[in-house]
Amino acid sequence: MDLNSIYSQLIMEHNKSGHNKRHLPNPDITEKGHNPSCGDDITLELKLNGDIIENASFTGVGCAISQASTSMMIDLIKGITIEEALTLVKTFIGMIKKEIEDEKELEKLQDALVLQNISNMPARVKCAVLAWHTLKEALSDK
Amino acid sequence: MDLNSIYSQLIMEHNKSGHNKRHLPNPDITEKGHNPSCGDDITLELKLNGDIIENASFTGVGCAISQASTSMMIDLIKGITIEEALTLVKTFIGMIKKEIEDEKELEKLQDALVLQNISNMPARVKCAVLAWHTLKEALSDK
Amino acid sequence: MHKLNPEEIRKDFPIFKQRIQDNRLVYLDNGATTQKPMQVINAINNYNQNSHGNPHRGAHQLSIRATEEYDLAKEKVRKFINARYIEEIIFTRNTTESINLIAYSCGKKLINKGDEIVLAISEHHSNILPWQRLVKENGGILKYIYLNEEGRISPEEIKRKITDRTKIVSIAHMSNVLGTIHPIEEIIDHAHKMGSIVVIDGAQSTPHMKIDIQKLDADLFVFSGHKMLGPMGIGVLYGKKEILEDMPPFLMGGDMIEYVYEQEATFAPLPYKFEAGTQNVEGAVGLGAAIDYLEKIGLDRIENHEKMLTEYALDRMLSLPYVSIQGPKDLEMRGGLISFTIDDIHPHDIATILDSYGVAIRAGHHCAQPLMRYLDVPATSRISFYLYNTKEDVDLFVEGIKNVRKWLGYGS
Amino acid sequence: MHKLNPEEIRKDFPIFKQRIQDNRLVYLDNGATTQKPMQVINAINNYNQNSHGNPHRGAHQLSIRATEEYDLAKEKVRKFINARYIEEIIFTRNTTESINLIAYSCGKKLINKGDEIVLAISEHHSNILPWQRLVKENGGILKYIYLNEEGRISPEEIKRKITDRTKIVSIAHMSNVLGTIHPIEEIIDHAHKMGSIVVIDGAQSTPHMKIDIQKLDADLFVFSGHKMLGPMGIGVLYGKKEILEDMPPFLMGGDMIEYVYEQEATFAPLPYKFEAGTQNVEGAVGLGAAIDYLEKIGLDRIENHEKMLTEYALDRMLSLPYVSIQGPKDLEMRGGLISFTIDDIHPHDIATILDSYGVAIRAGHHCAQPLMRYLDVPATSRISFYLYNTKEDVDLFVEGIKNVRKWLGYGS
Ligand SMILES: Cc1ncc(COP(=O)(O)O)c(C=O)c1O
Ligand SMILES: Cc1ncc(COP(=O)(O)O)c(C=O)c1O
Repeated sequence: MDLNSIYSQLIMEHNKSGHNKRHLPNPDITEKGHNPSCGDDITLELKLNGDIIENASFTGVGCAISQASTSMMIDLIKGITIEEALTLVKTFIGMIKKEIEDEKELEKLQDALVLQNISNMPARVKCAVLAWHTLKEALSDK
Repeated sequence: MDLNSIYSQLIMEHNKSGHNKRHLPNPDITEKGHNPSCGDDITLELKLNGDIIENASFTGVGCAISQASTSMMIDLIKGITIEEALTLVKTFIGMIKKEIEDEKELEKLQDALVLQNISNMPARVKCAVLAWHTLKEALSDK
Repeated sequence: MHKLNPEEIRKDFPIFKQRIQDNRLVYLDNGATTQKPMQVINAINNYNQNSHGNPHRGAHQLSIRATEEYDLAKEKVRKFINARYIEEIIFTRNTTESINLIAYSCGKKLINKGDEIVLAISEHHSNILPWQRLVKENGGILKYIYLNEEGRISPEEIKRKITDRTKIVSIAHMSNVLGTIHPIEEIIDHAHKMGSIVVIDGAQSTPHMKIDIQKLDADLFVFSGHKMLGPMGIGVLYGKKEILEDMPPFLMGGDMIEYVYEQEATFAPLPYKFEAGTQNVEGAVGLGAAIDYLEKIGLDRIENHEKMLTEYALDRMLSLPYVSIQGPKDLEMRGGLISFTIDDIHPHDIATILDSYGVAIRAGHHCAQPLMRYLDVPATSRISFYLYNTKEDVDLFVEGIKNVRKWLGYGS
Repeated sequence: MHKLNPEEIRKDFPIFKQRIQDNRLVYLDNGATTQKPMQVINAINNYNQNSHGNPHRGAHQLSIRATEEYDLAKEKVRKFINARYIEEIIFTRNTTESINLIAYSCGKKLINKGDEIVLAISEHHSNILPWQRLVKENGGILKYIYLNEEGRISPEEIKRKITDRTKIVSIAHMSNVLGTIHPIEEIIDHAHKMGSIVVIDGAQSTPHMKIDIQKLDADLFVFSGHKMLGPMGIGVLYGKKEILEDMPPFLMGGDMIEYVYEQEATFAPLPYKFEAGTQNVEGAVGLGAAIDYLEKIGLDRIENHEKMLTEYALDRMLSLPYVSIQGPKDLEMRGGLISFTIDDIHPHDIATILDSYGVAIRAGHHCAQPLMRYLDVPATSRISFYLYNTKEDVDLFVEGIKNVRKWLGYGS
């Protein structure tokens, strides 16, 4: 495995910057996600406006991959509809499972595209998908 | 393993003759012995006169080795004292366990000496010693 | 379908290189355990030499490889019995542990006072004792399906014993004493109509015939690796997903948990819930290689080969006036395993004397004392075939029987 | 006592022939599972190729040889831990199963409403969950011995927690997270005075130091083969004869019985009572060979070697300002296993990055969530040594840590 393809500049930036790591005032949705085998533990907060995700943030602990993946996801979903967000979740998980390989479709994932190679590291897949599963859970009854 | 040393003429004779295989009238002691893993199942009957074993017999089912060993033992113990019988039990079991190798001592076992080689057949040791353990049990509280 | 060539197959099995007191090794104790081809031995070696780590626990190469090997073996088992989902395959230590797990876990949920559990009288002790304990603890009732004179289960007996009071039916697919293949499709069908779940002990069938678990529709199905060319220490529990999900865990410990607090814990999803502690990865790898080997030869060809040997052996044995066969004498619904007795001669003497001719058979109660009592025999001798046995093996066995008679002073 | 030569020893272990992305394999995950020398691999092969049969069941050569090999392996285990009788050694599948057996069987007899069971907060999940279930079912109370700031158990805490209400104390000899060697002699002594029996989880200690079970006077003692150069799928339960004799069986089935009737059964004597179904003979043989290997090298030399490596590693690690050690920082009463954290970096990232340099370590909760919560860390990284590790391994590991920092954008 090529470390460069995983621990890329982008991941490092997201991991360290923490620009999405904070509490929202009066979030509409708060959803916890955890990964018992790793100890990764995040909480997503979402502010909705109709079916638009107006704002989003997260708190919690985890490895660089789960933290960066969460932060990247939040960058992506701010300002889009719930439906669009759920489609992104599908695309991301499809990418990790190697079920979606269409580059055009994957491009929509923007920064998160760098996590594509995580599928070669089975022990770390769970870290990458945690935030996305949590988001799906959060939006599932909306 | 040399079959001749186990399935000897003597064993065959004892196995087939059945001269000790019958019920005694009014036995003083009746003791069951069984070998769950083989299904061997014998009942010893003893007639005592003071501390002399006046008569003995057995009934039950089992392989040629257990049947012959039982019959040989009965030939040996008829007419001797309980103490002498218990000494023979020790000698026999000592022989099978290869703990007693003194020929003079072993000779006391007469016919039963042919069972010496059974110690090379671990799966059949239990067959050979069944009657002797049962006798010990029968006499233990006398 | 062309026949398999057992002499070619034997070359894969190093055990047959040896001679037993200058005799060919005639191994007819396959019902107890089977031998391993080089392909299985090499797979275990390869794992040990190149890929060993603790699976599911580490983020390093060896741990990842061990996890992959373990999961691959599971996928092979899934395909082998055509289970729907990989989570339906639990690795255990052997058939015995699989049934203990079921009796503990499923029994705990399903059996209350007065509920009935139905077994056949021909069950192996491993499919009797766990249920005896369960009914003793939970107040259930243990009932037995009896066999007819041919060693078969009749449709009437099925209906008589499996009723709407029945909660669990647990029955061997093939008897390890009589060789009878029980009518499990009918039993499963009737039991399901009565609202009972069905456990099938596939220890003797799985190695010798194609199992399609979805077609059979058994709720739970168990077998052992060591009876199908695989290693000891690895067994399988298959269960329908919805049934396994409902069952509480059996062994508790590492790797089967989600969260553990001082006073309580939550459990991991299937299949991990049932796999506590470090699993036997090399056992799983060996079993996977055994499945590859069996599938390369073809289960249907193996079954046919054993049928041919059984027919030949029954024929030769029945021609000896002092031999009696226990169980079905015809080939219909029976596997390649024959129990027999010889007039005036105890099974243990038969086994010992045959052994001196290099012929390995089994003698005793075959872990089925209730059946022996039902048949009213203290013990039987048993031969059981596998893909590496030949007609020559049968001939040497029959020669051996004649010698047994001579040794014990009877004419042949 | 002359030192052992790990570079010579490594030649016996085929796994070290490989390179991980062109790096030397630095295997520091011995607490999870250990690698096998050729001597163990060959012993398993020999058994499989020459002596495989179902033990205790047949009267033929292969069955007899398998029985002999199995019994010989048991005798090796008996001598290895200096147990008094061979019947005191029960083969299980692993430590986890051994503890489940004890909790089920011994617990059933000993624990009634209000009775206390005492564990340490540092226990492995396998030594927690079986007891949680037991107290839930039998109404007992589960208490924990806490550790002081150095990760040690104080004499006061022993007296506080183990009282005359205590019926069972179950505790690891050596912590698999902190490396602490617990004062089990004192614990056993005090517990016996209070009338409690003591179970020792020797999974982490037995591979690395000489165990004299009679001197220790533990009532029950358990460990796994795969952590001491042996195969997976084989574990040991030692118990004092009089205690084992009193315990009801756990797994039920073939070979552990005396008489079986339709509705009840009687059980075989020790050790068979606890060994249901076909046992893992090849696993036992492999464990026997592992013991031979360890004894040839000498447990005292292995312990010394690991002490040296631990001292060297602690020294180098403590010199890095961003590294924190969990557990004892001095060498007193600790084994060759070190848990640590690195400022700002999650253990999983450490493990993944080290792996790319060929350094295999473990990261996570180490199956000890209650301890992690007690220490208030979500996870740690862990290195653990064995006889084949070298100072070079430690150097490569420390180099690796520096690289981890660099990769994640921190100065070193
Ligand atoms: C202290 C301790 N106890 C128990 C276990 C469980 O051992 P196993 O997984 O072999 O059952 C381990 C290892 O994982 C351990 O380190
Ligand atoms: C029908 C049947 N069930 C169960 C078993 C027990 O299998 P194991 O000893 O592998 O647990 C056997 C074999 O011994 C068997 O033949």
